[in-house]
Amino acid sequence: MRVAVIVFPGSNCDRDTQWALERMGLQADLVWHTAGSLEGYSAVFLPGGFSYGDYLRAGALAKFSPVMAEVRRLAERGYPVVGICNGFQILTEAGLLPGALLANTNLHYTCRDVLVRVERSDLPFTQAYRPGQVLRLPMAHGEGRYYTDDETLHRLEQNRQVVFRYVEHHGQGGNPNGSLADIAGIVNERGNVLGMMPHPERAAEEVLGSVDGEGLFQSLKQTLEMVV
Amino acid sequence: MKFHATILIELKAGILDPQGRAVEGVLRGLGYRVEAVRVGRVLEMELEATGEPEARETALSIAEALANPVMEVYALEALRPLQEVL
Amino acid sequence: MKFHATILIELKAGILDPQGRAVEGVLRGLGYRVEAVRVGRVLEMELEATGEPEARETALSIAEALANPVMEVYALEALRPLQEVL
Amino acid sequence: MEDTLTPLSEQAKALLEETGIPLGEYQEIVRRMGREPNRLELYLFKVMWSEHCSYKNSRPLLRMLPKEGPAVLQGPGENAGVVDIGEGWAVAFKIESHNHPSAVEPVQGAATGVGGIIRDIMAMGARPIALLNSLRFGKLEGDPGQRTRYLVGGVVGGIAHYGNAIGIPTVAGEVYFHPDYQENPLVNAMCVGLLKTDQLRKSRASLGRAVYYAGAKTGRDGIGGAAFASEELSEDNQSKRPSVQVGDPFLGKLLMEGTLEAIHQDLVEGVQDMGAAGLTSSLSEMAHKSGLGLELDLDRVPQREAGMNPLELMLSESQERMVLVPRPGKEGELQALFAHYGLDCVPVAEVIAEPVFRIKAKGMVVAEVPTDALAEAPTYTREMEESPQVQALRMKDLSGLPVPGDLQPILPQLLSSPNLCSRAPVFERYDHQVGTNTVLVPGKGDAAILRIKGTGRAIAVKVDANPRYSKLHPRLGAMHALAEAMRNVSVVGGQPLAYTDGLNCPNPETPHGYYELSETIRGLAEASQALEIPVVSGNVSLYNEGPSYRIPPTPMVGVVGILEDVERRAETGFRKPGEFVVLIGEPKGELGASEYLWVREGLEAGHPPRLDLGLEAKAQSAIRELIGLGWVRTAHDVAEGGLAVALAEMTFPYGVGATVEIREQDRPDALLFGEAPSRILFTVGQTHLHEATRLLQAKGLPYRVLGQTGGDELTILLPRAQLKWSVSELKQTWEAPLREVLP
Ligand SMILES: Nc1ncnc2c1ncn2[C@@H]1O[C@H](COP(=O)(O)OP(=O)(O)O)[C@@H](O)[C@H]1O
Ligand SMILES: [Mg+2]
Repeated sequence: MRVAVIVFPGSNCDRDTQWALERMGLQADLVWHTAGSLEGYSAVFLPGGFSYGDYLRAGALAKFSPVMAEVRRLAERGYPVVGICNGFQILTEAGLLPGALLANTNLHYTCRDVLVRVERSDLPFTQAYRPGQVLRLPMAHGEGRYYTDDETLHRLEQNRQVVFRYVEHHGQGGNPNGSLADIAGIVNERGNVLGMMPHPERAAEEVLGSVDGEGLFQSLKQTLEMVV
Repeated sequence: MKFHATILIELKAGILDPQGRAVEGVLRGLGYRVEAVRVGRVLEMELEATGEPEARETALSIAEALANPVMEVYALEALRPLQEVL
Repeated sequence: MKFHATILIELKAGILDPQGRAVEGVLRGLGYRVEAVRVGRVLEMELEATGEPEARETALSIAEALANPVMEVYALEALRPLQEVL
Repeated sequence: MEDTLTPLSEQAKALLEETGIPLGEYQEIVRRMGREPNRLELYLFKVMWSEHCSYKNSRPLLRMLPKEGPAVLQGPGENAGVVDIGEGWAVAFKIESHNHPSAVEPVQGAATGVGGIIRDIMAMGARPIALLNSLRFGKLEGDPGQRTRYLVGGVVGGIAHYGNAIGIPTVAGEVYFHPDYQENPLVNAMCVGLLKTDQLRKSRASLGRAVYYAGAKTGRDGIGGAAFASEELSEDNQSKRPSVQVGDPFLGKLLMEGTLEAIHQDLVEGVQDMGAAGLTSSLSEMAHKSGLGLELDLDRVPQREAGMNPLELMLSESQERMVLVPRPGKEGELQALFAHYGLDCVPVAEVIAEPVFRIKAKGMVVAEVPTDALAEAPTYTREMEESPQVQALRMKDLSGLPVPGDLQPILPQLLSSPNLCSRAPVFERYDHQVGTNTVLVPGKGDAAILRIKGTGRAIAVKVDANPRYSKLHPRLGAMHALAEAMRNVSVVGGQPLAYTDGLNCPNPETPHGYYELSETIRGLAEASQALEIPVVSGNVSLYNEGPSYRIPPTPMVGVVGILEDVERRAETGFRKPGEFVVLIGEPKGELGASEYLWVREGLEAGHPPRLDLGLEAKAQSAIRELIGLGWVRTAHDVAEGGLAVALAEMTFPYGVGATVEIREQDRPDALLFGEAPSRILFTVGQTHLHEATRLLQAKGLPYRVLGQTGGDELTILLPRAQLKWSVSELKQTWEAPLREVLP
């Protein structure tokens, strides 16, 4: 089972994501954004970072990368596709996920821990979590304010497409960026394309202070093992 | 033939523009009587085209490619032929 | 009397524009024949003034206040009286 | 001044006017060249003989610093120092100043400062894994506060803009507010890189090699920056200000990946960044270090703007450029690699036997200078004298200082002072975790800890300097800076290996300025000897002075240490109740030069705390041992604000309080808020308390078991007072001030 970690010019969490996947025993390859084919890969990660410097708008220029056609193809065929932070921004810019990510209401890049509640534990990326489990994950972004129109939001809620929501817990946490309906992560209708702003790969090792993110990689592993 | 195009990309009305708010706050602090301040992007570029119609078409398709329909609108603010200084 | 002002703030010529450079690269990759792409800010606002001259003066002094003199230049792109929809 | 020996040609007189080169240096140039230089050649000398590139005032003094040590693989002289950290790994690190550019344009000034130091680390063959910064600003209060806030926002924003985007975590730093920096803020950036010892590269090229230019095109950016960096930022040379250099972290990231890949694939034998004085210093220094010459063809230099003349091309400080020397036969692969990243990579020069730096344009030789003439600027040792005002301030008798009746409100007051309050609003704007190596994030420990993937090891890093101590006693201040930076590394469990120093000082051409510079370096040298730590890199930023202002000597010391077992480490916060709180050292501090004196009395005076380097070394080795034995998981040094502030800081991370008793009979403000070095607070559980104290006795270290952790209050019992604060209230007071500056 090989997982592709797409490297856009300016991606900078590509190695971190690869490291987290490999610690799970998954083979993860870094794939340059000009790749014409993702044949042989059973899942795709769009890592965090600043693709094209996040110039113009986070993810705005990366959506034109050649590899995106392949990412779209795999998504349509039901393969797991995960976008973390900048990856989430790219997925929305490319129309693989609804909505958009706007500048944080505090108007600047913010790097700290946030608390998110797992709203769906029945997905290929979340089955290792308990329903309603609250995770402590690092956030690190300047454009993470999820926005979409009312109908789409209504649909998202109806289909239970909100996977992670910012929550307050014992006076800690809360919505860090003005995100609509406290949305931290969503999935497409089919349930195979996930986008999230917080960084699970930064919380997947005891030595880094939290293992709350490990569940995502565990879940993916279980999923991939099942399909094989 | 060369043309100079000016493209504006701005947030849709009704979408919160914290940057606009911040600027408005600063300006009011300085005593200006302003409201509804919005901050967007302007792109200036030179493009090659056979003539005005093609240039307009190109500029508009560039604007469309760069703007995000979910929350942005775009406009071709200006388009003028470029007389190169030789 | 209310006016609507559109202000452009752009980098001085000769000052490196990383955004413009990146956008240009991508557009060319998409087959557009563009050059000298520059990205700046556009500000839209409504302001109160006794008349056109005062409005213009206010808008220009706002532009001056917001632009960074070390690297940016500004221009009052448009100014028009506002007929409020009541 | 008229010179009688060699009458100057009219043209030469005009050029001296224009370049501002002193007559004496001009005559030396003529002597070395055997003829009068042309305009371009004279400008090459101007930038290469500037303080920034030549160290003409500091080099003789820097010789005092010890540079050898068992771990040192590369000392001063290259783009960065390199030390061995075991298991085949090494770290490269260096600090660099960007003070003047940041004063002119805070965002881009700070951003390009970060970009510049990153390329110095890359040039050694290392992958940058951590950034640190040391910032100095003026007053936050009152009208001056306006500009200070603007500068803080811009500088912090610029560091975040570059570091976050290029994907190198900013893991530690320091911010200090002091009126003397009002007109002249300091922005120093430090970078640490990781390399396999066999990937170490230097700025070298062998005979006949083609020299390649890689990265961004050359524009008219920051023309004259290096020379500018070494000039007083006074009104009359506003005109001399260079056109602002803009950093492009996106291109910087691609250039970094390309360069590191070229090194890992062994495509290049030599690497050099293009920093200050761009093509001029990078190429001429590389030729000089190689003991050879170099012929540069300007027509081949990638250019961003049309019609740039040779002078502009040679002085341009466009960012994101590197010099690479391919191994023979690898040229094609190298160019293909950079093409993959969409970057220019073209041959611009050739290494020649004749030891000259020859520049051609349009097929003609436009400049030709002996490389050693350029590289070896004349050095100066100058008159020195301590400023009588400083002397008077230091001598000031503080014995008459009133003893405050009510001590209760003083702790919150100190905790909300700009220099002691929480730095979270600053470091929350930096990505401090990208790379997934940051074990101890900012705010968690006195130093940052980064694990080395694939090993059980980690490094600890911190940069420090106390301008108050240095202002009142330059030599002692420098000793404190090194001691404290090392102490911060030791209290997280790190064994200090080596340091880098950023010397920010006023004009060395004045007796006071030269005194402060030489005393600062003398202090560093003394402390380095006693604490047995070598310097491996650094930077000098002089002339931080103008008609109406002058900074205190500010030696920013960046220390790198090693933890052989990342699991044996300590952090600042009390982690659980029921642990014993132990102080290494005595609960006695001095009020001279203290933050307490400044906050309470608005006084900056008195003698800074005495420093016993022998005691310092013992205290540090003791805490490292206790952590290494696994007995201690919480440790914190007692610095500005004294014992009470240090204790409060330990309650904040986990909200765990403590009750301690101080039995000493001394003025209570000195006990609680007085400052003294070599003091470390730690906690230990019942099981190891006795062993721990026995270890301290065995080392002959003074210590006190002060009390125990627990509850949600901080309680301090004094002979004649009982003080109690709610931890959460103290924490709010402590978090508020900078949050308001950086919302
Ligand atoms: N204060 C100092 N202490 C020790 N070494 C120094 C100091 N200042 C400069 N150096 C060393 O001198 C060399 C040249 O310094 P510098 O010109 O700043 O390097 P670069 O041009 O790569 O920035 C470097 O190796 C640097 O580490
Ligand atoms: Mg260098």
